[in-house]
Amino acid sequence: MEAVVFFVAAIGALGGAIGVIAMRNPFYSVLALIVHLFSLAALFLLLTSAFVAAAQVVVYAGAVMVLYVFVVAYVGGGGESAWEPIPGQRFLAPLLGIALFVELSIAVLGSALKALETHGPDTPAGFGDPAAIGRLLLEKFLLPFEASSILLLLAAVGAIVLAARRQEASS
Amino acid sequence: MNITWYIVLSSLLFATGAVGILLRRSPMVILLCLELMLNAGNLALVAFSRMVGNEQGQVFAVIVMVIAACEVVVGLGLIVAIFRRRLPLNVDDLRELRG
Amino acid sequence: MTGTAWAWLVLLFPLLGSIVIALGYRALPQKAAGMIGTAAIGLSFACGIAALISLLGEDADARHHASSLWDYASVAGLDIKLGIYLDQLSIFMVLVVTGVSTLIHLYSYGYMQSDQGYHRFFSYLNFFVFSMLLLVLAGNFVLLIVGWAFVGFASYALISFWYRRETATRAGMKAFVINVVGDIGLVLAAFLIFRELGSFDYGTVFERAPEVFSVNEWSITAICLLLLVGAFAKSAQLPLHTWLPDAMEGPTPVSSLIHAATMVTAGVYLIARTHVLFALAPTAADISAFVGLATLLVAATIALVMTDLKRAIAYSTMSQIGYMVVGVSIGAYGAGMFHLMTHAFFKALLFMAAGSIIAAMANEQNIDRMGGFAKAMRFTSVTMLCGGLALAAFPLTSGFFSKDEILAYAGARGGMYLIFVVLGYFGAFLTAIYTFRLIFRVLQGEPCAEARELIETGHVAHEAPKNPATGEPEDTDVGFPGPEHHIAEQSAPMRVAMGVLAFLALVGGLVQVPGVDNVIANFLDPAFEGPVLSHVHPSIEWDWIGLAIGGVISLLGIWAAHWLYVANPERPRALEQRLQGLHDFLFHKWYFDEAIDLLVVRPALAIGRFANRTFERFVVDGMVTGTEETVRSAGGIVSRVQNGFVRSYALLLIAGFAGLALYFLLSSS
Amino acid sequence: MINVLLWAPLAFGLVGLFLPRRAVGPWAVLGALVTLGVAVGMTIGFDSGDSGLQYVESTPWISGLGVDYSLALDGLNLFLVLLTAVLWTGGVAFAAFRDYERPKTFFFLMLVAETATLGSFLAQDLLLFVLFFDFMLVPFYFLFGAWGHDRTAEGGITASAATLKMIIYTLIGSLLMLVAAIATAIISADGGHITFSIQALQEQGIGLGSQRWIFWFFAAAFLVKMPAFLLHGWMPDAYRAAPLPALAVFSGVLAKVGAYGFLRIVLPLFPEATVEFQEIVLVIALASILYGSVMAFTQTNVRLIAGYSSVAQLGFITAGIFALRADGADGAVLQMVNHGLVVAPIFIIVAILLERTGTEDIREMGGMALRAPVLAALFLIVALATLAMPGSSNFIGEFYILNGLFQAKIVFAFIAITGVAMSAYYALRLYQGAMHNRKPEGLMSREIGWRDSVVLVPLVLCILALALYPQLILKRTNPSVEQTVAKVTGGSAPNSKLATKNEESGWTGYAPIGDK
Repeated sequence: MEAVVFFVAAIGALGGAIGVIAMRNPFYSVLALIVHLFSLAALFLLLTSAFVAAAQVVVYAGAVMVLYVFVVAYVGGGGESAWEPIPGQRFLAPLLGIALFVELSIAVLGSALKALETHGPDTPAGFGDPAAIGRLLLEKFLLPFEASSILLLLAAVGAIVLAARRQEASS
Repeated sequence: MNITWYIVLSSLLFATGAVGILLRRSPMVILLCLELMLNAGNLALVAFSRMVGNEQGQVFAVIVMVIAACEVVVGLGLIVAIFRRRLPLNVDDLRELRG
Repeated sequence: MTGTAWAWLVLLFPLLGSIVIALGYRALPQKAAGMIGTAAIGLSFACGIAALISLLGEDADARHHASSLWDYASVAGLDIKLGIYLDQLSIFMVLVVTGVSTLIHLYSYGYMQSDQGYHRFFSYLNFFVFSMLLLVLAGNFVLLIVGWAFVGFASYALISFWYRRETATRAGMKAFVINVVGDIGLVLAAFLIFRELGSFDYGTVFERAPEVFSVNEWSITAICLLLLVGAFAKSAQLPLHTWLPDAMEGPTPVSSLIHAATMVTAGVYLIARTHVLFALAPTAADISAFVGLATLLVAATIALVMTDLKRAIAYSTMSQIGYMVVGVSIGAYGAGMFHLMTHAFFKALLFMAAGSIIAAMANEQNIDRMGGFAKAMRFTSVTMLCGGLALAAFPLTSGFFSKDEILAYAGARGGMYLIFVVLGYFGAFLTAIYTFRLIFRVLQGEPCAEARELIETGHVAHEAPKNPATGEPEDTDVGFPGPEHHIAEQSAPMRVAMGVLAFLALVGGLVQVPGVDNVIANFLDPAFEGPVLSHVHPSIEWDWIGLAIGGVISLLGIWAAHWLYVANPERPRALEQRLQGLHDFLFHKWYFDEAIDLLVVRPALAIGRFANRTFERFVVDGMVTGTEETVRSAGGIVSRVQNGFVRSYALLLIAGFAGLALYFLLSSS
Repeated sequence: MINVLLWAPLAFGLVGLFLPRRAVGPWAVLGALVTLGVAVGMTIGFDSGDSGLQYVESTPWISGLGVDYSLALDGLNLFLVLLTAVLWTGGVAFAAFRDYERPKTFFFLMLVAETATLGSFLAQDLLLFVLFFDFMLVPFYFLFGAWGHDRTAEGGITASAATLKMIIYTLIGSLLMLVAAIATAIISADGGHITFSIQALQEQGIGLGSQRWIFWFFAAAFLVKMPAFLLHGWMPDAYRAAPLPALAVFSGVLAKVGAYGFLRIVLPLFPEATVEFQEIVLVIALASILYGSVMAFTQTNVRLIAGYSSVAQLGFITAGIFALRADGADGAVLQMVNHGLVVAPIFIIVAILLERTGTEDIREMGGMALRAPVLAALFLIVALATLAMPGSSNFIGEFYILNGLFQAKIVFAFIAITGVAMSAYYALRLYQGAMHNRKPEGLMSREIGWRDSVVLVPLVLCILALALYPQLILKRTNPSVEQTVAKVTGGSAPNSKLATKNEESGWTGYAPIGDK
């Protein structure tokens, strides 16, 4: 049962990812990404991390993707030409991707981490649920948590500054 | 399922994202590919967290999500700004950095 | 006073003379400078006599003394003292040097009289005599090298005495540099001696050498060969001889003193001085003898065709030194030194006569333009003839006895050394021809314009002097002889000097007539005791047979010269044309200068140019200013990568990441 | 006494800043003379038989770091100190007879430079040495930069660019040395009390592994200073830029600090590394000799002829030190003094020639000897000493060096000695080019004036005096040198091979050759 769920979700995630880079129209790319994100959320659930899965669905698939869709709708989703201006890019990029994949896999699988071949230890009830994560965030990782909130604020301000219509620029 | 599977999947997603960044010219899609890579990282983090039976890795993943959100916000803001200036939405045409 | 005290005085006077004349170059009147210079050498000669008398008062075996003034540089085991070594050999050399020098100073007193650089000349000349005496009296190898280099410097200074003549300065430089090559040979020999024997001191070295070395051992052969490099450079033996003909750019008294009578024989003295070492390295001695023989023949053949009067005599000097080198190398030390002495007499005399003639010719040295001076300059002609006869080994003259003694000794050693006898006599034949070629061409024949003027008006007059080599007018204010030129006929000091030498050249050989008196050999032989090359001595009969052969050959040579140059003046030219190739070959002095130029000078210059143009700019400067260039050109490559495509930057980034990951994977496995 | 010697120039320089412009030159000369007097007095009072330190002055300075203000004289630095005092007197006096712009600053900087140089010779504390070593550069930076010659018209670079180049070169070396000095003290202390005293460091010693890299850090600083082959890139430009009185002392003394540093610091502190790298340093030295000589006889600028000849001479000195024998090192110390005494007069003569001919190109000079016989004679003596004419003290120096090298590494000696032949050529060429041959049109040929004679004649007399009695230096130097070398060779300085003759394997020491 678990394996079935994993493979379905994995195929979804991978398919979504390939869809992102393969779709000519950005709008479809965004839709493919949403598929990918939901599949990932399922994988997170399999890994007993309910809170992350929930955040994935709510924050990403809910909020961020809506933002994407709005922007795509705003700037228009014109596809790009098939002509590649950089010589060798189309050939080298997949090559490097494969190399990267192989290397990362070897790096991880070739490591001495014995626990990789297990499901991981048995976890207590409530492992990864919002309560546990919340306690960690507000106790042990309070400082990073606050720092990331400030970062978010800055990003919001930055985005407004960037995107806002400038009087002097438009005049 | 073994943790290995998740890790391999994570690597595959990461590589896919990288290839996308290299091949696509629309800044929008490049941002999406960045998301892919970040998510691949998230997957790895969560998988390792499960492996050692510790929730701290999940906290990392949450923070990565925050970072990703910031990046999306700024990235999309840039795209809107570029669009406002009537510049082409094609990274190849943005070549101010040429040496 | 002891002998060594006299020897120190021998050294002192010329040095003092040099310093006094140099410092008083403004205060002293010209005549005083000449007198001080001559007197200093005269006093030195007197002290030499006194030292000789003091030596003669002792046993023949005890006639060697060392004396030192102070520690010159002796720390860390190097024993270098300011010390002299007095024995029969050095006192013999002292007497020859100071004696001939006194006469040449006297000659110069007249000859250089109208030269602007009179003070300078005498100061240099005194300094030269000091250096030469230091060379022969030195008590250790370091001081020997000092004297060796000092004479080299004096020679340089006097060759380029007329220093606004470019040919002269170039010749001086050439002489100096070749002599430095010789110095280096000596220095290396000294190092090797120190390495093996732990001392630089003559006494210690000669005492220890037979104990330490076995015959023909590698190291002793190396020492002797290095010594020979020094000796050959100084004595103008092949292939380090090319400086000597060029050295004739100097004033004629200089050629007479330094490049005929004294300095160039220093190599012979060196071989004789280190006879203990050469006795242990017979191979090196044989090499030396063969080089001497080769020089003897090569120089004699070149002298046959030289048209420059002084250069022809210079080649003759080389050739005669070849005889001496052969002599001291085969073990005929007494004979070699005897020939050194007689050669000093007659060669100095020949140069003096040549100087007198050149003065009359207003510095023209080409014998093709000369002729008929026998009538114009009787005294000069007679003395020149005396010198020529001695050089050609005319029977009963000094050269006759000395040259034949060397050959007789070679004959007595037999075997391989018979080559020296045969070729030595052949050389003697050539010597007689070229000597009388010069004499006939200069003295006989139709009087040239200058000679005629001298006969008719009795005075020397001519146009402004020109450099015979280049034809450019001389710069007389530097000291080149002005309008007046001094010939022996008009200058008493010159006549005295030449007269004495002519007398010595004729009868000087009588001190060493085989089987009659043997003065020189008897005096010197104790100094060459110990390990000697060979104990053979020619019998009296063979000596006289050798003398007879030598006399016949000499007469034959003179007859041949007469047949060639007097009987039919067209004959030489016809011969030249018939043997064009040979003549060219000889006239270009066997192409030695060209070969050295090609093998040494050009490569050195090429290396220098390469270093200057290429290496300095691209490598040395390239290290720092070139870093900038490198950065810029590297930047050029990088900037092509900086094409502005963000995606291609990303590609590079990922490629770098992949590469790095690969590296870590490889290095961790 | 030793404090007076060190600080007198600086004190005079400071006072000179408050004097009227015209008085400052004579005042600076007086300062240099006082220093010279003190130096001479200390030389007279020096005990020649003692190999240890004399006139020791040592007080804690930065006690927390173990840095002492520690000065002393011994055989290694005695004559270098004297040389410094002599040459500075000459250089300052020569400058004082001329009008320099901003004379106060000029002479102040000259005297500061003297104190710095004396300091680096006298310092017995590693850090103090490094500080003085770097401090030396400061006054010369300003002297070369502000009073230097702009060579852009001849295809060269400006004075400040040349100086900057020099500074960059030497500063890199200096920084490496600073790191090395601190590392030496820390590694040597091994967790205990840190000290920078050279004496104490010698006794403590450090491991071979650390010695290896520290050796090269020090060597880098010293080789740049000399300058040695491949590190001499700054030399041609700096020498062409420098004002001649400053260049005279710079070339005469500062280059020697590098060689002195090898003897004072590298040999005793890093003996194992020294033995290990002996041949590499010898190769560098040989390259310096050959390259310097070849360059010297292809140059036409008189400054560069002297400059490249210095490269060659310093090569000889380095070779002497790294023969690692007492005689080679004795010769090296002697040669340092000799070369200083020779090269400074050369630059003074170049300055005199420059005033008469208006050119530094040897091809455009000539024929000066006629009207200037005294100048020619002085020049001749200096030139002959430069080419290490036997009979000069330079010859004894080279003789000792080459003898040491010959006995230690025979092949190196054979190669090095070719430099002697080349030096004969370039030194004579320099002399002949200026003094002999025809005089070019429009060249002023004037005798040396009494002012310049006052400077030049004493220097030449020093050369002559040493030529007669080099033992003067050797005797005082030898005990300390032997002690220093013994630290490297372990006290077993092999001398004559007479004793061990029969057990020798072969002539070169590498393989049997002879038939014995």
